[in-house]
Amino acid sequence: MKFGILVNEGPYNHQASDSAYQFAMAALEKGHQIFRVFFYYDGVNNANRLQEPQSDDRNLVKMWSKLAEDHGVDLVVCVAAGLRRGIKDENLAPGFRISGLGQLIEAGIQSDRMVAFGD
Amino acid sequence: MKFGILVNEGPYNHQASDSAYQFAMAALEKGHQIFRVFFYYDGVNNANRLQEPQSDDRNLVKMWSKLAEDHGVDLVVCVAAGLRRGIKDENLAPGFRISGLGQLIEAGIQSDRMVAFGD
Amino acid sequence: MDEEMESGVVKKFMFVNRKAPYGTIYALEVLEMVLISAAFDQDVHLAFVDDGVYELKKGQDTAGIGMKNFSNTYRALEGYDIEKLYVEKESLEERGLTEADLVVPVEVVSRAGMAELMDGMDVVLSA
Amino acid sequence: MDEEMESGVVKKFMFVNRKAPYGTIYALEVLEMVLISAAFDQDVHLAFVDDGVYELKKGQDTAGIGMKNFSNTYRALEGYDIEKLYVEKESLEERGLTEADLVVPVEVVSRAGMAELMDGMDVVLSA
Amino acid sequence: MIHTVNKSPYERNAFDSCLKHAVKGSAILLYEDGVYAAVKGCTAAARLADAVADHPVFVLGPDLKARGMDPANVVDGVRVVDYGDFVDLVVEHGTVQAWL
Amino acid sequence: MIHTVNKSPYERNAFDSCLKHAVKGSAILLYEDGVYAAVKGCTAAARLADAVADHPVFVLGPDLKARGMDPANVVDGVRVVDYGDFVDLVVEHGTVQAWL
Repeated sequence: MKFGILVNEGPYNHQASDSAYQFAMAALEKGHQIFRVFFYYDGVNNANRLQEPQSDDRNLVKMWSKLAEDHGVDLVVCVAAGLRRGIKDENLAPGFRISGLGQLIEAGIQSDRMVAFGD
Repeated sequence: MKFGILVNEGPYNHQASDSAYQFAMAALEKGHQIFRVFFYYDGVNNANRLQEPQSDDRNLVKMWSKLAEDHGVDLVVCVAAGLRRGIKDENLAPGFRISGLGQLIEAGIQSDRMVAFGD
Repeated sequence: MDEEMESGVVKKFMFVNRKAPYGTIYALEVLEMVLISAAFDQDVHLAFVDDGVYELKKGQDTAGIGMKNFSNTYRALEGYDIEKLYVEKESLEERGLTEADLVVPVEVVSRAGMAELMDGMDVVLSA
Repeated sequence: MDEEMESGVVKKFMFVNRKAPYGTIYALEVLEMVLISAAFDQDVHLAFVDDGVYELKKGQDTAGIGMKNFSNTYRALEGYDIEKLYVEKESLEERGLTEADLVVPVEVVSRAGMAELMDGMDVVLSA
Repeated sequence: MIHTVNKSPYERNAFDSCLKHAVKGSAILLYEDGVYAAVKGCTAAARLADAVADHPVFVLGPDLKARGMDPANVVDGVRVVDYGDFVDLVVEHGTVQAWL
Repeated sequence: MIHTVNKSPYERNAFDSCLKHAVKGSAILLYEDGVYAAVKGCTAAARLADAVADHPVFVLGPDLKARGMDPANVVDGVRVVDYGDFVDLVVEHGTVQAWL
């Protein structure tokens, strides 16, 4: 089955990004496809490559980047929400791309299921 | 009177930064002193100089920078919270400085009043 | 065959608004989602429940808080052929509001009716 | 004259915990604040009310969610001479918890007692 | 002491928790989404009306107006203030407890 | 349809709003801070117990354990699941409505 995932909050401050990541991994392990992960609202902050958590903590930005690398998952950051919050090409982590909000609607149309994680 | 201000949330997603700014301006207009504005939790995102809101919207990062420039207000971003969220010298807006959480406790001690804005 | 069918899949989308405006950005950014969805010829529904009904309150004036007033945008939705706006009766009543307080014509539905509507959707996006 | 007086002003600080752990970061980052405050020789109080009482629940095991378990840090507070931990009785009861469920010794106070404590503070920081 | 509440009384428990913990005589200021509790006719207003007997209660006018709420239509005894008054209230009432 | 609730039933209105809007037979999954509602003996558990009669109700085990809550001590009829089951539930129950 094809899943679309929406992430509404940034890393660390809320568990949303963690839960979305765990869900995505579980879906892939079950042989499902992730059509796209879309980052909206403060969720765009998941793509900030400058983040550097404490060494004994998880590194959510790197976890998402690795998910894209290992499984070819399409990680899309909303351009308008990103501009508003200062997420641009110059601080974008590997594996993420910046595009329009239409990519979220498209994910809703093309995926069999849309699952949203937020505050 | 000396005020300390704590900002717990990033710009745009929550009104906290707007309210803190309006409060700070009103305090200055009344002749009070702002000992320090401390940015903690997602509040560190107020210092991201890459943010670029729509042209008809307010620009909160610039508003804070201007507050620092015009009134010499000390804007401090928590180093640990900032690292976790990718706010560092390389993307720090003018007028902000990065320092330790002790600066918040010091503001609590030195200020006559501490006022917190958050979610 | 109508235009929507020609362009492919048509799903029932519902954007659920449960948050008050200005205190957080969700109401505004959901509205941006809704506007974009108009380009995809989907069957778009907007639901206003809980504090989401406050988004439609008439007479918003944001000059004093330095933020952009986006409440007029709800009136522009009709121009995008987005006309299915549902407001929950119980949510209005709890907040002392009536249909006459709202900036746009809407369909006021009971909580039970809203629940049935939600249950019939293909994609539900909320904030 | 004791050490605290020598170092200057001593204020009554209260860190009010009202949020559950892990769902949001507030509990963890408040704790980081509290640890730093120990270096300033202030009169530090921690209050646990509403969902904040969940922060102290015994037996937390975060292996399954990939997050760091910080609940043991509350036990380290004593080593920093932070010993004034107040937990609201009514908040525990509503959540089906008792003092025996908590990772550290605390003083359980009534809601009215908590209100009085709060009212006597110089600086209140909450999340 | 002055307590501030910035959240809707319907969405969060901050408003009710504040009312339960504010000792008699301490001030309460509603702002941001907290202002909805001050509007006459909503179900939360009854709880605020009870609080007016024991507390000076204030609501931030700019936040009311932003949300389309008429400052003339607030619960009896609640005073509508601006940001400058917010500053004065903090000066006057001492320690601020923000119910975030 | 499957409804998801990730907020504490004490802090937010999401849990109660979900219960009011979930039609009979639709599934409910509690995760993140939403899991507290599933723990026996808390005041929210009574409302969940009523819901069990009309809905398949699930709670995410990893979130319970993280919070020190015993998966064996959940409201009768509530099933404890893991992330893989969460995926299966979404496959099985169709549209997801997240009560954020």
